[in-house]
Amino acid sequence: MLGLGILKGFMETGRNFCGSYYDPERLTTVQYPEERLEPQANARTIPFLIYDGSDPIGGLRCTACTICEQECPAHCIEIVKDTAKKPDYLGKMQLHPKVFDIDTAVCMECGICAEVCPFDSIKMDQVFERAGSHRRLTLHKDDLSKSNEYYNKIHPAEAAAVDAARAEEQKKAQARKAAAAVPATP
Amino acid sequence: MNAPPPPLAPTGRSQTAGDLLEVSMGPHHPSTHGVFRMNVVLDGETVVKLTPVFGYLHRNHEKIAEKNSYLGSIPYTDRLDYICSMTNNWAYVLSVEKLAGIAVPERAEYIRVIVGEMTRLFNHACLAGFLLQDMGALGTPLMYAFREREKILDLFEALSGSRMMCNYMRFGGCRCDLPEGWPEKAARIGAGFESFLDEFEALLTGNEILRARSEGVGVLPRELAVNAGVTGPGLRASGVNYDIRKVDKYGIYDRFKFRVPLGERGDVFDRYMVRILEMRESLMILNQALHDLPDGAIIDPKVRLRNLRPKAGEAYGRIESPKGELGFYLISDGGPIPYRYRVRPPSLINLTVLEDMCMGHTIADVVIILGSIDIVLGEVDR
Amino acid sequence: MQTLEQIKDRIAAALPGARLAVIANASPAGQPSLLLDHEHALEAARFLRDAPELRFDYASNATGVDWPERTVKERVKVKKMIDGVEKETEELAERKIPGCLEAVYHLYSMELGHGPLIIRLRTGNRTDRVTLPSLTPVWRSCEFQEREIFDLFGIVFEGHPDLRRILMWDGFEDHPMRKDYAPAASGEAKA
Amino acid sequence: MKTLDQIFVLTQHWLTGLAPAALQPLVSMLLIIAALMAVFGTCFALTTILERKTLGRMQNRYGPNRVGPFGLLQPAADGIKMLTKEDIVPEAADKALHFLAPLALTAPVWLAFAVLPFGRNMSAIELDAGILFFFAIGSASELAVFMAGWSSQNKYSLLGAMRAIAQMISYEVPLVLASVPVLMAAGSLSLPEIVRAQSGYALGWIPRWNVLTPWGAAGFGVFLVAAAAESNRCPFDLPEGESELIAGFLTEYSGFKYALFFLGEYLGLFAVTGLGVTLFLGGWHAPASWLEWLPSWGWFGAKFSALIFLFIWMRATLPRLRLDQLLNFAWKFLVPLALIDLVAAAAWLKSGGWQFAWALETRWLLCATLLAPAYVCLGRHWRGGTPKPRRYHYAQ
Repeated sequence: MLGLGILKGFMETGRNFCGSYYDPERLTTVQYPEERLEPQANARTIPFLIYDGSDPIGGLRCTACTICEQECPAHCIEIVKDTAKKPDYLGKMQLHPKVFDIDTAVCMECGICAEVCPFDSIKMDQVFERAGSHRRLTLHKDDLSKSNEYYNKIHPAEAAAVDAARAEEQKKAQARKAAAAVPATP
Repeated sequence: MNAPPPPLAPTGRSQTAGDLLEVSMGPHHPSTHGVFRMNVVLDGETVVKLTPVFGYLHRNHEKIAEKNSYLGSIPYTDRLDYICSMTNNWAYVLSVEKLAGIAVPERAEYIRVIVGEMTRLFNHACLAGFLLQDMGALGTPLMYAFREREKILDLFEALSGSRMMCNYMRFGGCRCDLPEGWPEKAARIGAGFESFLDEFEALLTGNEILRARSEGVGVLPRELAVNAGVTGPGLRASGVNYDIRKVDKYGIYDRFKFRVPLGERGDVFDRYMVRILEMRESLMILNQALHDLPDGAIIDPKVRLRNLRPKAGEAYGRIESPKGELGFYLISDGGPIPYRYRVRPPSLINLTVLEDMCMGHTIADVVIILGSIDIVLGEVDR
Repeated sequence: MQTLEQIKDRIAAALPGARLAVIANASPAGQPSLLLDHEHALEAARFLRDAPELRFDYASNATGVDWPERTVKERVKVKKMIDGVEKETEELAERKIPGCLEAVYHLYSMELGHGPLIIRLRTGNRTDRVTLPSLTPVWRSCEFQEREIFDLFGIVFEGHPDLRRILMWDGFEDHPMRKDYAPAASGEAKA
Repeated sequence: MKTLDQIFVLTQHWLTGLAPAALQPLVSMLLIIAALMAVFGTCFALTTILERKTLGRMQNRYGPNRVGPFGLLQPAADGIKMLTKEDIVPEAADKALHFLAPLALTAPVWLAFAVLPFGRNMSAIELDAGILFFFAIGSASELAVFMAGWSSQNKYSLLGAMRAIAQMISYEVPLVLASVPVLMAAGSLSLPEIVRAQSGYALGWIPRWNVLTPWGAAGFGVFLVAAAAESNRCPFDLPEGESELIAGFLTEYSGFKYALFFLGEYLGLFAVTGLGVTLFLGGWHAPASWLEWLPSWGWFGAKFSALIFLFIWMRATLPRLRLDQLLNFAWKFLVPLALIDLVAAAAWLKSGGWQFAWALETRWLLCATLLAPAYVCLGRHWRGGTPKPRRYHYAQ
């Protein structure tokens, strides 16, 4: 009870005070708008939809299968299927979403939609500065649609794996088609 | 709809009965660690009665989970004890694994231990920081604890994509493998944590004011602690040797060498000290786990994450979360959503003894006793 | 730790007249439970806590389960006299299971380090016979948890020192964790 | 150098000389008041920002650095914010008292600066019993704090006020007792006289500051602790008790009234720090003869800033005591220690005439044998015995 412990404490805070002038370990603030942390490859915020090619709506990979809608723990996805079918990258006829809404006020950015999507269509974005002058929190199809290049930019490793797998499948599908086409033209 | 508001309760002196003063601490009080309220009856500054009031953060987590698939509940468990999402995930997936009989690959078990112990590290460090914050030290130690916590949270972000709401574990393993260089970084941060702990203790443990404030305050007798179901460091500070990592040996905890620190008196200082010592043991486990980390699959490929339909039956799984025994009780009726989903919240049950611990102490002690119990309102109110 | 059957026999020996039943659990977890009757529940709990080889001194988890009335179709083995010979045949029978509320307690022993022992108590029905004996006098840890069961499921615990709502507010009327709870019809609009 | 040292005094004389002769005493006084208010008002603004920055640095962060260069305009921003905030008065409050409390705190605090010597020939009035005046004025803040707590009709405010009264009354005793040896040594109650008594150098190089004598060091320690308690600084900020009592007696104050309390507390701190510098640190005297070319008010400012820094450092490091411990600490540790210090000072002064070879060392030893065992004994026992060291065992 003689104040030695208190003195030790003073030494400790004093060390941190002095250290803050030369040791970056002791001054850890990142002054946000000017300084930024490197984004982590895995970081996730709200989901987005991937399109291939140049048409943000027509090129959407989404086939409106509604798996993400069912699995979303917060039930923030709403999908209305289009009636018309379009061929996908494998040439199969697939449905497309007429409406694809995500209520970002409800979305908790858990990433389960991206995890369960069998078409690699919905992925997690990395934008976090979403403040704006409007009150619109429900994002529609055209807000959500982003290119595959963008996906490659934010999640390089993951996107490369996805692209490779898709190319592989496409090759297989073409081979199948070719194989199917051969007996058809005797 | 527009009923007239109830007449204003008389405030201040007029409400005192005799010599007693009834004070409502919370829900908007700086040191109730969230929206928690205590109705305290004071004689001078001495507590003669204390009634905790819960439910300000109640969202019926259990009902939500009973309407969601087994997979869909994992992100919700993150939000129970929002400081330690990894251990919440773990307790839940452990219960589902028990319920459905799912095996976990070895590598995933090791990763679970690593992230679980890291969670314990920063939880205890932050708690010790909060303890001094509650004593009025302007949060200096808290800032140091947060500094170290940030480093671990960065690791968690690199691993799972999110700092606090990790949503990382899955029944049958973990969601994704460790990124390149992660174990090395983790080892480095573990080593740094060791020296941080030394500094932290230099600032706190010997401090005469801290000792004067915490010794003999909020004593929790051993028998009461057991009977009231107190778990975690609070229980061990009272001298009861009960650590679920040792008792249940869940996961692969039987492979690690670590000790369970026990207190003698069960006062606030013991609860603080047991946590500090536990952090050192956690570092030992962390080093062993990082050293032995095997290669292999991260998740059982056979497991169905979507549409899991366990056989009808029930299971109770529990782990030693940083707060105490975190358990999940699941009943399946064979369908894709749990029939009954129950969280055994250590924070809530540890609060059972709050009144007993606070009796006869002053209002200033109530704050640090509450702090030393370590509650997170996301878990208390669910 | 002794098996559940052994524990059951010991309780039966200590408390003559207690009606006990082992409820099997088909899940791989293999945690069967023991159903106690109302009259002997408190005594049995005390016995479980104090018996030297059992010493279940720690009630970890206490929770409620709602079982609404339901009908199940199951194959029942029926003994029938067919042509004068007793034969066992299987028949598809529809059985009505009356609804009840259930309180489930998970017990462990801190002293001996074993567990869990799961005990259950069932109410008569879901409407008017919803009283169960409180186990809080035996294990303090049940205090808040039984309050929570009362709040969310509507089981009234007799002998509980302070049975009030805990998570919902005092003017609230329904019990939200029941399976037939409908939010619109609850007291939420009124309060 | 002389001019620089006396620049404020000369300016004041010159300005006074411009006024008609009949008004000169009044103008002279007004000038001093204006100067004091300007200097310590600025000092208040600067301290708030520097305190926050220092605390930030001690906690591994920057502190405010957005408004103006290095965040130095932060106090202006804070002031504007405070002024434009809604002034909330609780319905149940005693409105008149609630309004008067911040004034009753701030007004008398300014008076305390009247007697402090900030430099050579630089004290507003040279009262013969200056230190008595200072303590009399200083105790007025209790009244204001209690007015605030009582009139707010809030339980937290009331508890805060109760704490404030108990604490401030208790700590005034060691504060005064710790100053008594200085008065004995100087033989005067006048503050400029006390400073003059600390001039010169022992052995040619050790300044004759009171803090550099055994009784002075002990007295300074007691004085610092009591001063922190008097000005409600951490670790004695129980009346506010942020983590316990929300904001104590300030709970129901907002806007400019809150700012006034803030100002009053800081001014109280400045005043008592200035007194500490005057009594123990040699006032405006330089620490060495070859540093005497620096102006005297500069030295006062430097010592003053160092003490303020110490208070900030304390705030970053120490948790606060509980009320009963706080009072025990005052009555069972500080007061006895201050009394023993009185004896030590008496012995020191009485033995001042010793002429033999090891006289100085013997005097030191004499005082140390009085003070050190007392410190150890009191330190061990003010809580009713030392707690046993704790052992933690491990289960495998």
